[in-house]
Amino acid sequence: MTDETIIKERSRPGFIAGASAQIGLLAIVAVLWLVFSTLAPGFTSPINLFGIGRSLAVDIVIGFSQMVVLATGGMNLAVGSIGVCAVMATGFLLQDAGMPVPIALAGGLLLGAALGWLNGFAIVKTGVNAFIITLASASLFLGAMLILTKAVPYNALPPEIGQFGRMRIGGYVSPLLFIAIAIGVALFILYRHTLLGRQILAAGANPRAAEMSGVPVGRVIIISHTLSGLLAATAGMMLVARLGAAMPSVGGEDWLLPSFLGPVLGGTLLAGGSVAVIGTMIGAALVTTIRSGLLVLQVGNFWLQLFLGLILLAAVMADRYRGIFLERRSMGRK
Amino acid sequence: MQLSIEGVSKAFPGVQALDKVSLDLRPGEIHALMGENGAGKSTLIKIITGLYRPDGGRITIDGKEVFFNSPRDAIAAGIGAVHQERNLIPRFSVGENILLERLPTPNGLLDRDAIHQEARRYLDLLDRGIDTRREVRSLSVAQMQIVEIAKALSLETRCLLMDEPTASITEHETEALFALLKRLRDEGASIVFVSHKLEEVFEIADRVTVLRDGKNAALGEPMSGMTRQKLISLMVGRDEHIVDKPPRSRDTEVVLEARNVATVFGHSEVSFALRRGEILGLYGLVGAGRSELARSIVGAAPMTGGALLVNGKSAAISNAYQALNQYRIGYISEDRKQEGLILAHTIRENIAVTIWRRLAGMLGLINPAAERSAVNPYVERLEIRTPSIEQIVGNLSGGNQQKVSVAKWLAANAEILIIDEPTVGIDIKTKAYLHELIHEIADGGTSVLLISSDMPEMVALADRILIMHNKRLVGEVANDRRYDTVSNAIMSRIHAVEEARPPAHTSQTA
Amino acid sequence: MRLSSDKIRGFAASSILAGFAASFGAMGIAQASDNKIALIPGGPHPYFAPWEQAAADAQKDFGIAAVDFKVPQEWKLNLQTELVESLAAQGYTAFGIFPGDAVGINSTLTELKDSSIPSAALAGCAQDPTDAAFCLGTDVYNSAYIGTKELIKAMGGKGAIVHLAGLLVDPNTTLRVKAVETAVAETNGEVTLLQTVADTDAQEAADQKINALLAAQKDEIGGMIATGYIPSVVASKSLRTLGDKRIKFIGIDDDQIVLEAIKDGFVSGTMAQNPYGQGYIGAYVLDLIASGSCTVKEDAVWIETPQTKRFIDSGTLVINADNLSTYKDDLKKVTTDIQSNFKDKYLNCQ
Amino acid sequence: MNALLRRLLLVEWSGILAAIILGSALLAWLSPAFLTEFNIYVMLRSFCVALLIGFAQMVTLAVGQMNISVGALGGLVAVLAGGMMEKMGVPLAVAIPVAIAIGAFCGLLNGILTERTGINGFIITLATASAFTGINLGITQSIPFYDMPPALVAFGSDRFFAFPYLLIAPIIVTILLGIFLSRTIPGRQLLAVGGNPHAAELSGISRGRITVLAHTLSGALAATAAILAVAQLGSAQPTIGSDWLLLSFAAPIIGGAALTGGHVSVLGTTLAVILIALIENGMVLAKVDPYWVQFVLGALILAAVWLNRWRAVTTGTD
Repeated sequence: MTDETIIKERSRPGFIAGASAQIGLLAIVAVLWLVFSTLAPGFTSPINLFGIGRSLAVDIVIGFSQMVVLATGGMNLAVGSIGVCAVMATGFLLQDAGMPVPIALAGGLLLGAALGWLNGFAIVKTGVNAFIITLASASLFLGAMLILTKAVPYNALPPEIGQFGRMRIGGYVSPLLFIAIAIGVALFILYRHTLLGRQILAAGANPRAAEMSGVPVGRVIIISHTLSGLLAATAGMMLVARLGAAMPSVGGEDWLLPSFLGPVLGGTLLAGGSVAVIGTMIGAALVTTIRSGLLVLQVGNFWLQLFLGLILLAAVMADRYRGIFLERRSMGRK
Repeated sequence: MQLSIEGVSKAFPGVQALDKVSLDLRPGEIHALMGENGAGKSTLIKIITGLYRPDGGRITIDGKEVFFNSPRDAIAAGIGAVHQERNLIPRFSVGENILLERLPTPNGLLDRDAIHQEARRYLDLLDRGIDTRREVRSLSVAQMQIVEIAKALSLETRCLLMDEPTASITEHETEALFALLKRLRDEGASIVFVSHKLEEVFEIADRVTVLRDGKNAALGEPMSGMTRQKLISLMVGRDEHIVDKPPRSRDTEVVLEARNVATVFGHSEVSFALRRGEILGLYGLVGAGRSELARSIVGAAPMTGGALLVNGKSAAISNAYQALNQYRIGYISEDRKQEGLILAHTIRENIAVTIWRRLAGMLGLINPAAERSAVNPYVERLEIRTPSIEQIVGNLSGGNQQKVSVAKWLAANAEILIIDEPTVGIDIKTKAYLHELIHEIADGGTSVLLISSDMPEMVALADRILIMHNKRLVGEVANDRRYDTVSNAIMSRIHAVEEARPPAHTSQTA
Repeated sequence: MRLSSDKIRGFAASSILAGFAASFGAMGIAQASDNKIALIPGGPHPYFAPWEQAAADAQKDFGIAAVDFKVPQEWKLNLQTELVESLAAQGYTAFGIFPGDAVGINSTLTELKDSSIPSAALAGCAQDPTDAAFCLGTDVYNSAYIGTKELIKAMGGKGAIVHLAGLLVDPNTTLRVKAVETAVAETNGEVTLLQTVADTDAQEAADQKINALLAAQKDEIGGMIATGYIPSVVASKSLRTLGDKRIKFIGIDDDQIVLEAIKDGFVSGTMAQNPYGQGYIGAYVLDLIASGSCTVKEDAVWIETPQTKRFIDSGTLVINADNLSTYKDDLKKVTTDIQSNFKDKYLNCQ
Repeated sequence: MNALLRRLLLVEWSGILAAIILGSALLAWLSPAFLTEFNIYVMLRSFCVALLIGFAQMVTLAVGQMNISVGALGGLVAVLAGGMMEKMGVPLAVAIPVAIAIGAFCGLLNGILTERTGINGFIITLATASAFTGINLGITQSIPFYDMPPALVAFGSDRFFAFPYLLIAPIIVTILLGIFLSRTIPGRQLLAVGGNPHAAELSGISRGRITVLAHTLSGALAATAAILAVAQLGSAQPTIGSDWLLLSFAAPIIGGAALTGGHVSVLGTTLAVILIALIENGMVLAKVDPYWVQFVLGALILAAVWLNRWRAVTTGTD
C-alpha cells in the first residue's frame, strides 16, 4: 500500500469513467425494460418505442451540452437560453428570411456556438465563477430573444422539417436518435483520442497543474463553452424538427435539470476532469425509461412523481451497492 | 503511556499494506519509524489514529486492548498526530485550525479571543511570526506545516505521532521543533517520529522501528548501536548509493538572465544568470520568496519590474503555457498535489500532458500507441514502480508521484527546468535516484534552477548556490561539495543579513 | 347491456346536468362505444380539477368504455407529449388536450392524426395550422377583450389600467396582451394602459411584482386586469390587504380567494370559464368522432379567432357580485345548450 | 484611497453593498414611489421568503453538498401545513412547529441517504425532490388549501409602518444562523467539513454526522420559508417552491459562497437577496417593457458581479 491511500477514496476510474460502472447502470436500465415490458405490453409497442427514442435523443444532447462544461469543472446554466435563441434564429431564417433549410440550421448552430463562446470568454476574462456568469447570461440571452422576437413563434416552417421529426426508421426509431448517437461517438473520440479533449480533462481536473504543464487552460475553457453552446443549439434544432415549429417556450429553465441528470447519473463529476459520454447516454435512458414505464403502467395521476423519485433512488442505490459488492469481492480474492 | 502494536495487518484491494507489524512505544522516548515510501508507515499511523481499522492484530494502551472506530476515539485515548497530508481548513483562521475539535465555548458560543490566546501558546513554541488570526490559505507551505504541528501539540496528548513533520520546513524551524520534542520526551511523552532524513533521526531518536514492504525489518532497536549504513540497509535492503560528482565548470553561455527583477510578492533587485547545463541552487529560509520567484519567472504571477532574458533575448512571459511552449522553461512545483500532478488521471496522461501537442496528428487526433511508446521509456528510465501506465497517479507512493512529475518535464524537453523541493517526503532510495537524475539532466545540457531547503541535497546537487533572504538575493556561494564549509558559509551569510536589520516577520509570504 | 346499466345510473345521478345528458343517452343519440378517451390538461393545475368529474360523468352518461383524466407530471410540453404518446401506445382512441403550448402541441396532434386518432383542443386552442378536430374552450383573446371592456365599464369609462399577464413565452400571453391593448385603444384615449407586467405565473414572483406595482402607482391606477390564474389570486389578495376598493379589478377563473374578494367588494369581477363543460362535451364529441359515426362539418358556422378557424366557445361569463351564487348554474345551462346542438351544428353524422 | 474605504473594500460583500446603494439612489431619483412607506414594506416583504430559500441552500453549500430538493421540500411542507390546518383543524401553534419538524425530517432523510449510500448528494436530492413533489401533488391533486387561520394570514400581510411582521422570522433566523456558523461548535464543524473533509475527520469531527446536520438544517430552513410563503400568499399552494431552485443557488453564490464548500457568508447572502429584490422591484417601478425585463435582469446581475470582481482584483483579495 502507498502512503497516499486516502486518495483512493476520492479517486475514480480513468478519465472516461470506468466501463464497469457503465455496465452496471446499463444492467439496471435493462432490468427496468424487462419489468416494464412484462407488466405492460404497450411499453414495447412501436409508437411507444418511437416516442421514447425521440425524447431520449433530445435529452441526451441536452445532457452532452452540460457535460462538456462539467468536464472543465464549470457549469452552464444558460444551456436552455442558448437553445431557445438558436431555435428562434433558425425559425427567423426559415420563415421570415426565407433561407433554405441547411443555411438556416447552420445559422442556428452558429449562433449557439457564438453565445457559448461569449460565456467562455466572459468567464476566462473576468475570472468570475462560471455559475454566476452563465446565470446572468441565461437571463441576457433569453431577454435578447424576447426583445427581438416579441415571443411570437414561427409555425409556418417548411413541412419537411416536421416530417423529419415524425420520420420513423423501421417503424420504431427516430432519426433524431441516430443524430444523438453520432454526436456521442464524436465526443467519445474527442475526449479519448484528441489533443483538445485531453487538454480539457487535464484543465478540468487540476487547472493549476495543467497550466503549469503548458495546457492553455483559458483557451480550453472557452472552447468547451463554445462546444456547449453548439450542442445546446443542436438540441434546439432537434426540437424544431420534433415540434415542426420554432417556439420561444422551448429550452429556458426547463432544460436545466435534464442537462445535469444524464451526465451526473452517468458518472460525470461535478468537480470536473472526468466525462462519461456513454454514461450520459445511459443516464438519460434511465430517466426516460422510468418515466415512460410509469406512464405505461398507469401509475396514479398525481402520484407518478413520487414513484419516479423512488425508482430513481432505488436505481442509483442498486448501482452503488453493486459497486461496493464488486470491490469487496475483489478484496476477498486477495 | 505504553502504546503497543502487536501483529497488526491491513490489506487494500490488490495490496497487503501491513503484514503482522509490531511497534512498542514507551513513555519518555522518541521512537523513529523508518522505511521507504510504500513500506507501510503511513498506513500504520492511520491505524493507530483510528482512521483505518486493522484486519488483524491488536493495539493496547497500558496493557488494555483498545479499538478505535474513528480519529475521535484515538484522540480521546490520548493519541495526537501530525499526518503527512495537509489537514487544515483553508478558510479558517490559524487559531481555529489549531483548536478545531475543541473550540472553547464558555457560554455556548465561541470565544474568539480565547481561541487566539490559546492557539498562540502552542504556536509560540515553534514560530512567533505566524498571526493566529490569518486565514490558513494565505500561508506558505512551510507555515502550514508549522500550524499542523502546533495543532497536534495542542492536544497535549501523552502520545504524539509525527509523520514527516519536517518535510517542508527549514532547518531553523526544525531545530526549534527538535528542542521542543526533546523537552516533551523528558517530561514523559512518547513520540513516534517518521522522517526520511537520516541526519534528523540520528539527532533526535532514541530507538527505531523499520518497516520494509509492510513487514518489520527492525523492531525498537536502540539508536545508540545504529550506524547510517546499517539503517539504510534495513530500509532498502541494500547499501546507499551516494552521488559524488564534482561541480561543473561554468563557462557555458547564459540561457536565463534576470536583471533587477521585482515582483508582486515584493522581490526587488533580483539579478542572476543561469548557464547552459549547470545546476544553480537557490537557498533560503522559509518565507525568503524562492518559490514565488520561480512562479514569477514562469509567468504564473506578474513581474513588476526588471527584465528576463532567455538566450540573450528579452522575454515577456505572461503565463506558464507560454513559458513552456515558447521559451521552453518548465517549473516542477513544490506543491505536487496542487500544481504538479493531476492525481485523478493516469500516469500516461500525466506524463504525456506536455507532449500531446507533439503527438497529435491530423485533426488533433492522438494515436494511443504513439502516446504509450512516448511515455513508456520514461516510466522505465525513472523506474516508476507501477503495474501499468494506466494506474491512477493518486494511488502511487509519494516517491513515484515525484518521478512522474519529473518524467513529465523530461518528456517536455524543456531547456530550462526550475525544480522546487524535488525530494520532499521522498524515501532515501528514490531520493538518491532523483539526485542522480538531476545531475544527468544537467549533463545532458538542460539548465536547472534548484530550489531546496534540504542543505545536504543542495550541497550534493548544485554547482553554485544563490542565497535569498526576504525577497532579495543576498549572496552567492561556490559549492565544493563539502557539507560543513558550504552550509556554514550559507548560514553565516543569512545570519549576517538578519542581524544587519531589525528582525522581520518571516510570515509575509503571499 | 352496458348502455342500460349506465342509463340507470345516469338517471340516478343527482345533478341536473347528468340528468340532461342521460336523457340524451336515452333518446338514443349516443351509442355505447369501445372508445378510450383521455382528457389531458397542460399540467397539474386547479383549473382542471372539474375535468375529473366531467370524465367520470361523460363515461357514464354516454356509455363510453373509458374516459380518463390524465395529468402530466409538470407543466412542461415534453412531459405532456410523452404522456400523449404513451397513452396512444396503450390504445387510447381519442384525446382531448389542453394545449399548454398552443404551437408546440401541433406536431403531436399531427402524429395522432397520422395514426387515425382524433384529437380536440379543450379549454384553450392550438394555433392554426393544426390537426385538432376543433377547439372547444375559452377564446383567450375574446376573454381578455371582454374582461377589459368589463373593467373599463366598472371604471366608468376612463382612467388608467394595468395588465397582469402570464408567461411571456406562452403564445396565449401575446394574444391577451393584444386583446387588452385593443380594448383600451377603442376608448379613444379615455382609458390608458399604464403598464403591462408579465411573467406573474409563479406565486412569489406574482406577489412581488403586483405589490411593487401597487406600491409605485396605487394612486394612478384606476383598474387592473389579470389574464392568468395566479395573478388573479394574488392581486385579489393584495387588494384586500391594501383595503382599497377604489381600484377596480377583473380577474380570471373562479378561485375561492377571488370569489370571496368579489363577495366582499374588493374585486369587481372575474372571467369565468367552463372547465367542466369543456371536459364533458369534449369527451362526448370525441367519442362520436372516434367511433367513426360522425365527422367534423367543414362548413359549419365556426367562430374564427386569431388562433384557429374552428373555434367553439365553451362559454365565458363575467362573475360579479350579482351572479356570484348562480353562475355555476348558468355555466351548466351553457354546457347543456352547447352539447344538445353540437351534432347538428358542427358534425356530419351517418 | 483612504484607509476606511480600503478596509471596507477588503470585505468580500462590499461590492454588492455598493451595487445596492447605487441602485437605491438611482431608483429614488427615477421613481418617487421608491421611498414611500408602502413600497419599502413591499420590498421587505418580498425579501423574506427569498432569504430563507437562500439560507436553505447556503447551509448545504457550506458543507460541500447541494440540495436540489429545497423547492420540492418547501412545497411539500406548505401543503402539509395547509392540510393540517384546514382539514384536521390543527391549531397554528402546533402546526408550525410540526411543519418545521417535517421539513427537518425530510432534510434528515436527504442527509442520511447521502451519507449512508455515499452517493453524491446532488443525485440523492434530485431523486427525493421528485418524490416530495409526488407526495405534494398526490395529496393536493394540485388544488390549494385555502382556509388558513386568520392569524397566519394577518402575520403575512400586516405591517408596522414600513415593517412587515413577516420580516421578524427572517431576522431571527439570520441572527441565529450567523451565530451558529461563526460562534458555535457544530457551525464551525460544518464549515470545517466543507473546507477540508479529510482534515476535519482527522481532527475527530464526524463527517457523516455533520453532513446529515447540514441537510437537516437545510430542510428546516426550507420549511420555514414554506410557512412564510403560505402566510404571505394566504393559502397553501402546491406550486410553492417550484421556482426556488435557481434563486436558492444564486443568492449564496452571488453573496460569495464557494460551490466547493467550506465558505459561505450570511451577510453576503442577505445582501444578494436584497439586491435581487431591489432589481425586481426596480424594474416594475421603472416600468421596464416586459420584453426587456429578462435582459435587464441579466445585465444588472452581471454588472453587480463585475463590480464585486473589480473590488476583489483591486484589493488583491481574490
